[in-house]
Amino acid sequence: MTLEFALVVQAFVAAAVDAAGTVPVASVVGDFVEFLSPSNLAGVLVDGLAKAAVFALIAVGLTLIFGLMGVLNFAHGSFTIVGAYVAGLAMVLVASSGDGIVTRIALFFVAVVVAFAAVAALGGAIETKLIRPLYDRPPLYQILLTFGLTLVIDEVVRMVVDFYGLQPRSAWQEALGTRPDWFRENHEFLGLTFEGMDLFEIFLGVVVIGAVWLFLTRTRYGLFIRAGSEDAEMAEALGVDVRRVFTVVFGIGAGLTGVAGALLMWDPGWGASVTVGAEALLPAFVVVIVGGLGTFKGTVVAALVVGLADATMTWWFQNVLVTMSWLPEVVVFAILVGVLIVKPRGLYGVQEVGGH
Amino acid sequence: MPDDDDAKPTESGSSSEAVATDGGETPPAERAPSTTSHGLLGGTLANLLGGDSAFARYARSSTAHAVVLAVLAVYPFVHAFFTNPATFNVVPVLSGAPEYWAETFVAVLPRVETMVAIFYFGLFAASFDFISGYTGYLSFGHAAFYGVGAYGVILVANGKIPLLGSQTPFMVTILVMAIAAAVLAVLLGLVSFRLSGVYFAMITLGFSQILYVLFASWDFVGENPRDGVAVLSHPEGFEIGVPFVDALNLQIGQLQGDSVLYGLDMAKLGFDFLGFIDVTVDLGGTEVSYYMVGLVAVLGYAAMQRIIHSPFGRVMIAIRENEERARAIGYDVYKVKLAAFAMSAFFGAIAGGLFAGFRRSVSPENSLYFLVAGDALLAAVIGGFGTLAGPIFGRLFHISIEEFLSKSGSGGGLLPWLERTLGEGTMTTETVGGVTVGEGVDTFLNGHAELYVGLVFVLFVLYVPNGLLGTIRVRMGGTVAGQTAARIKRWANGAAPTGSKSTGSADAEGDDD
Amino acid sequence: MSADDAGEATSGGDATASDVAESVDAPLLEMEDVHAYYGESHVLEGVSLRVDRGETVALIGRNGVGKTTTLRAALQLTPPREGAVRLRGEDVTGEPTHELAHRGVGWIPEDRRMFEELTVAENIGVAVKDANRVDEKLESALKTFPELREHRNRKAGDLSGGQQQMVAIARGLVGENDLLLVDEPSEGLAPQIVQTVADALERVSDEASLLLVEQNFPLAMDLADRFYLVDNGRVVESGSTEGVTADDERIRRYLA
Amino acid sequence: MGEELLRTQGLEKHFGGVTAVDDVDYSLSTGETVALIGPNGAGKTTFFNLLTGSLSPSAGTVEFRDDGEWVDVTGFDTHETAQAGIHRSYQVTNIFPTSTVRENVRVAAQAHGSDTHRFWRHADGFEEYHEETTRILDRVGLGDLADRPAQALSHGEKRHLELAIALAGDPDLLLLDEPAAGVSSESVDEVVDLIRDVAQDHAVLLVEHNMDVVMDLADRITVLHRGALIADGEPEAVRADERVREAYLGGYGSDDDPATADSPTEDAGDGDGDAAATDGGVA
Repeated sequence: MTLEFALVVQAFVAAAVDAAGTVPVASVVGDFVEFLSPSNLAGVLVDGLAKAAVFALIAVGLTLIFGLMGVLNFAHGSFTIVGAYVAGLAMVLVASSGDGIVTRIALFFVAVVVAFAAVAALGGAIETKLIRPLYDRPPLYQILLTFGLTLVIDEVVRMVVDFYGLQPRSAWQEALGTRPDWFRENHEFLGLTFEGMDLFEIFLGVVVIGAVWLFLTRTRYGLFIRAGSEDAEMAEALGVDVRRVFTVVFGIGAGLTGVAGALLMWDPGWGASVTVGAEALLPAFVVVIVGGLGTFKGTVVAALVVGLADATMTWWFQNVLVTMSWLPEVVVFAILVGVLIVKPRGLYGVQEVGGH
Repeated sequence: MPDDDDAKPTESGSSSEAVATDGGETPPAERAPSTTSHGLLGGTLANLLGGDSAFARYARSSTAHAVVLAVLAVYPFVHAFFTNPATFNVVPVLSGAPEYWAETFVAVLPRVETMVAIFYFGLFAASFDFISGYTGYLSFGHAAFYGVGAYGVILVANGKIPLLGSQTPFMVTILVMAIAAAVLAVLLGLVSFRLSGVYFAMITLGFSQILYVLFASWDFVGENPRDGVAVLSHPEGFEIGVPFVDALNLQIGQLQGDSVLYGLDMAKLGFDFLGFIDVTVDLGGTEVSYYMVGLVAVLGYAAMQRIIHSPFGRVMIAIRENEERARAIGYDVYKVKLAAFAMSAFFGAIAGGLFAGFRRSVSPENSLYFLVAGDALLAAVIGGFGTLAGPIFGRLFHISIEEFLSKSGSGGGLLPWLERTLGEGTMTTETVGGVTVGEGVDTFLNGHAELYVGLVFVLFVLYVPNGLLGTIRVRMGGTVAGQTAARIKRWANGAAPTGSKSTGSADAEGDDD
Repeated sequence: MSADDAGEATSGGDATASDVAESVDAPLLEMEDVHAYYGESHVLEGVSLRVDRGETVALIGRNGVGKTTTLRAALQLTPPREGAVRLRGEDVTGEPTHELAHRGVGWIPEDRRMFEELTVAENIGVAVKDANRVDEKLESALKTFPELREHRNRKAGDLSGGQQQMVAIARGLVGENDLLLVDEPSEGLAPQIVQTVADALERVSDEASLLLVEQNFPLAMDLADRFYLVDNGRVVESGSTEGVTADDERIRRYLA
Repeated sequence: MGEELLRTQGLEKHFGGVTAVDDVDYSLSTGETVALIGPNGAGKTTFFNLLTGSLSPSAGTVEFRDDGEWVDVTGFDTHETAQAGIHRSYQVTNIFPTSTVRENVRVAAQAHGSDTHRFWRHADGFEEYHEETTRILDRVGLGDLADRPAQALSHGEKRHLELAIALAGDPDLLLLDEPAAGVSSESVDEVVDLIRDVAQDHAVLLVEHNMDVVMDLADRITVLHRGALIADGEPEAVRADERVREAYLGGYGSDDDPATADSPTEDAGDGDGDAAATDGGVA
């Protein structure tokens, strides 16, 4: 845990140094005091946790898949948008304007289940039909294949969306419109103000990541997955049908990002749109690599690091260093580069990863 | 052996051939070329190509390249010829309306302007293959170098770079930017080459995305950096050729390229009686760009090809094949990788410079974004990873599919062709669910070329893992140029088609395609 | 030995007394003229052997002669290119490995192959085939190896080599296996620990047949009823371990 | 027997708590063919890796006589020890698979010239490497297969190529790690003949399990057991050594083994020095 702290501190120092060049020192101190005020810190914290929740939801599937079968799934971003559209479609079809917040949230969870199931089925089919023949080849081919699938899936989604005229604007407003009003409003707790959507994202992130963690640690199938990730051959020799576990994990991993997609559909910062695929994929890659490919714990920690750093930088560059408001976008990749320089295998990475 | 191999830049090694010949497997017939079976012209050619002189070897090994270059040299004329209805008025062989045939060729043949894009991006894809395909280190952030070249050209033209005024000759700018990219590659490589595999790919991706965000947001670049930046203070086209020598410089550009009217008037030269060979060549801006951009791309390719075959290039291949052993036999692989990365970045930046010089604008999305490197990867895999020329053909293939399947501007493609060919009646016919044929066609073809490119790509990964050129190589048993050379030699010498294995392979050692 | 296992494992000693319906006379494991390769490297050049019910059979020979590969070939982890592997008379060549595991073949591999991030209990749990009996099986394993009890919730990677070997054997035991393929159980262990492992194997051999690869010659002779001496991918000697010592000329030639 | 070529002093290597190589003083002279033997996990491959620099020792030094001068090569990287004249072959065939057999050896020969940085002239234009390659390929009997891709060779032929690559650049010392590994019983004699031939003009240190091969080739046998050097001398004498027999046949039931008595529990890490060495090779 010390290292990521060091990194965050490093980022702060860098920011401070940058700031010193452009703004008078006294004002920086003032800004820093402002930043440290409880309301600000809490706001940044919640913002960061919400971002972390989204990153973690997308990245966890990626890391599960890599941990078990050593496949870096480039199509993960495309799975996310399939989830976003499927959930959006479900919401648009079922929700009516009169529904209250409770009904809407309940319906949303139905949509989450639908998105999970649909994307998991897609993932499972892709694993058995397309990726399985490639396990004997160098890992590059699996990367290439999933990269190609991204083009195909994105374009199919575009065709469907075009054909049904779903998307007049860049983000699908109708789907976004099924979001309860409470989510777009600010709410006060204990004298601090939070946006509803942030809280919901944190809630869903905790629930889903917690559920995955319980599945992995408390169920028999989860045990097989963890055993297979460490030594697939040994697990096979103990009677675990590792090939089937591969399919299941690919399905679950894809399904989880489908859930993330459902959440993104309601987040105006993302929205249901084809371009979200690449936008979601990149931070997810960063999170997975920073955490150490294939480690669940590393991924969750890295999501927190990246999410919080992103939120912190966003605050600084939006409130103080307005001339460099673009810098937060760099932070994500700067963390990637920084961690890889210090720890070439990521925060929790081990020497050898991959199941076979 | 009698020849010395320094006399000519021989592509097929004389010594390897010497070894094979000394190996005693060469049939005696090879020494005495027989002309009987080839006729007079064939006999002369056979004598020229069949021998063991440095020239003959060079000619043999360069045949494949020469053929490709020849096709490229005449392509604008071929394109003009086949897409002109007048052509089919005078060719009675084809039935049907001349317009129909011309339109069909418009739909099928890539436009000349498209070919320009294939040249510069093909060079970029080749530079990506140079590092990724030959050392095995996937440079997923290669777009950074393309972007440095592209942004460099535009920024210099806009007078944003100190010491390089907006009137700096294009050739100088592009060279400076290539060197800058090479330096950048060394800096990034110092860190990145401590990693391997996925981690290397990701850290280079990280670096390039940082550049992407920087250039997409930095207002130094231009007024609206996210949308990109265009040439503002350099109204004339960029010139390719010899700097400061007007006569040897030609402007390139989509709209403002030089046009060349070249008339060969024999009478003026005092050869009245040769009037029948008077020709007039009229090249528009696009055609001039085609030749000039093509020239730089071909030179860049040739240079990389040369490096691949040098002792240095062989070490790159050794690293790809088995880095541990390469180190164990005494190579400082870290340095070799750094140098190779720098060279690759150098050519990548030249490609980016050509791109910006031709388009006269650049945006973060089309130069620095990671999917630009993804496109290079696509081209490399389709064309053949680790074949250098393959990625160029891969890009041609990719863009041809894309053009054929999308309704773009003045060009052809399947959609307009179908619309014209099927006619209004068919297009408005309703099919299942009240959807007309036209709507159906539109849904599947209009602007969805990426789908088909993706499908083709997936099929390549699954079933043609060596790519186009790689597969041909496997079929031929060696590099295309090398095998072509071997076949010519066998033909010239009238040897049996099966030939002597050792000779063929020795020739094959020489060359990539 | 835990009572509940007795019914499923071929109960001790005498194989011919078995009441199992399937091919009574067929040996438990039979390998016939098995050829196996790693890539192009021809490692097994026609290995034939059999293990009967209740037996402990040792494979001995120098490093690199193909003993481990013989076990891997039996498990189909390195599928034979030629020859046949039969389990209770039934040809299982080319079957997936997990299928063999479900037919009662266990593997206690070289280097122990712990799931290092998993706890001892989880390591053992993976090997239990009946999901409803995980706790019960774990309990019986801990009874057999009491020294593991206090470590049951520790990560297996943090255990000592000897303890890991116990876990590996326990994994073989809880799988209700009739046959255990045991690879170099004493390797890398101090002599006192070797004795403990030997005792454990002795206990296990009451419940299952063992095919044992062991470099420690006296240990191998001690545990096994019969032996096969392997050299260059072939069986060169075989027989009862009765009265065989390291001074035996045929043994000396291949071992020392 | 020539002059001293390589010496180690107090060489040690620990992996976690496991001592893979334990205080080894060792010396080897030109003209010698020495076999390094020992049971599994004795630390043989680790010892090799320390000599070539793929591992750096926890303690001790390795010195090598290069052109008559003693050079301390401790901590050298593998490419530096290779340049100094220590070449090795690998237990698991470790070649350049899709390159031709000729190129496999040629690129190794090129490593010992000064032309690697030349990126403009064609690699085949450097006559000296070709001549050396041809000489070596003829010597190992691969001359006729020179233009095949290396991966198309049979396993036995690959073992020959493995040696050919190590021979390129004319090393002073050849370290051969199980040169007969995986070679079918019929072809072992060929490998033995080849090594005997090579040993005429190179100092050779080989790890080998096949005792027929060892007895056939070695002038001297060194025995490692649990990382320590327990015997070193004439083959017959070593073979008769009681400690060696003990090491090979196992100390089961006897607690008098001095090398092990003081290590009551093995560490969780890995008792197998060879395996650990492979893992650590990346570092």
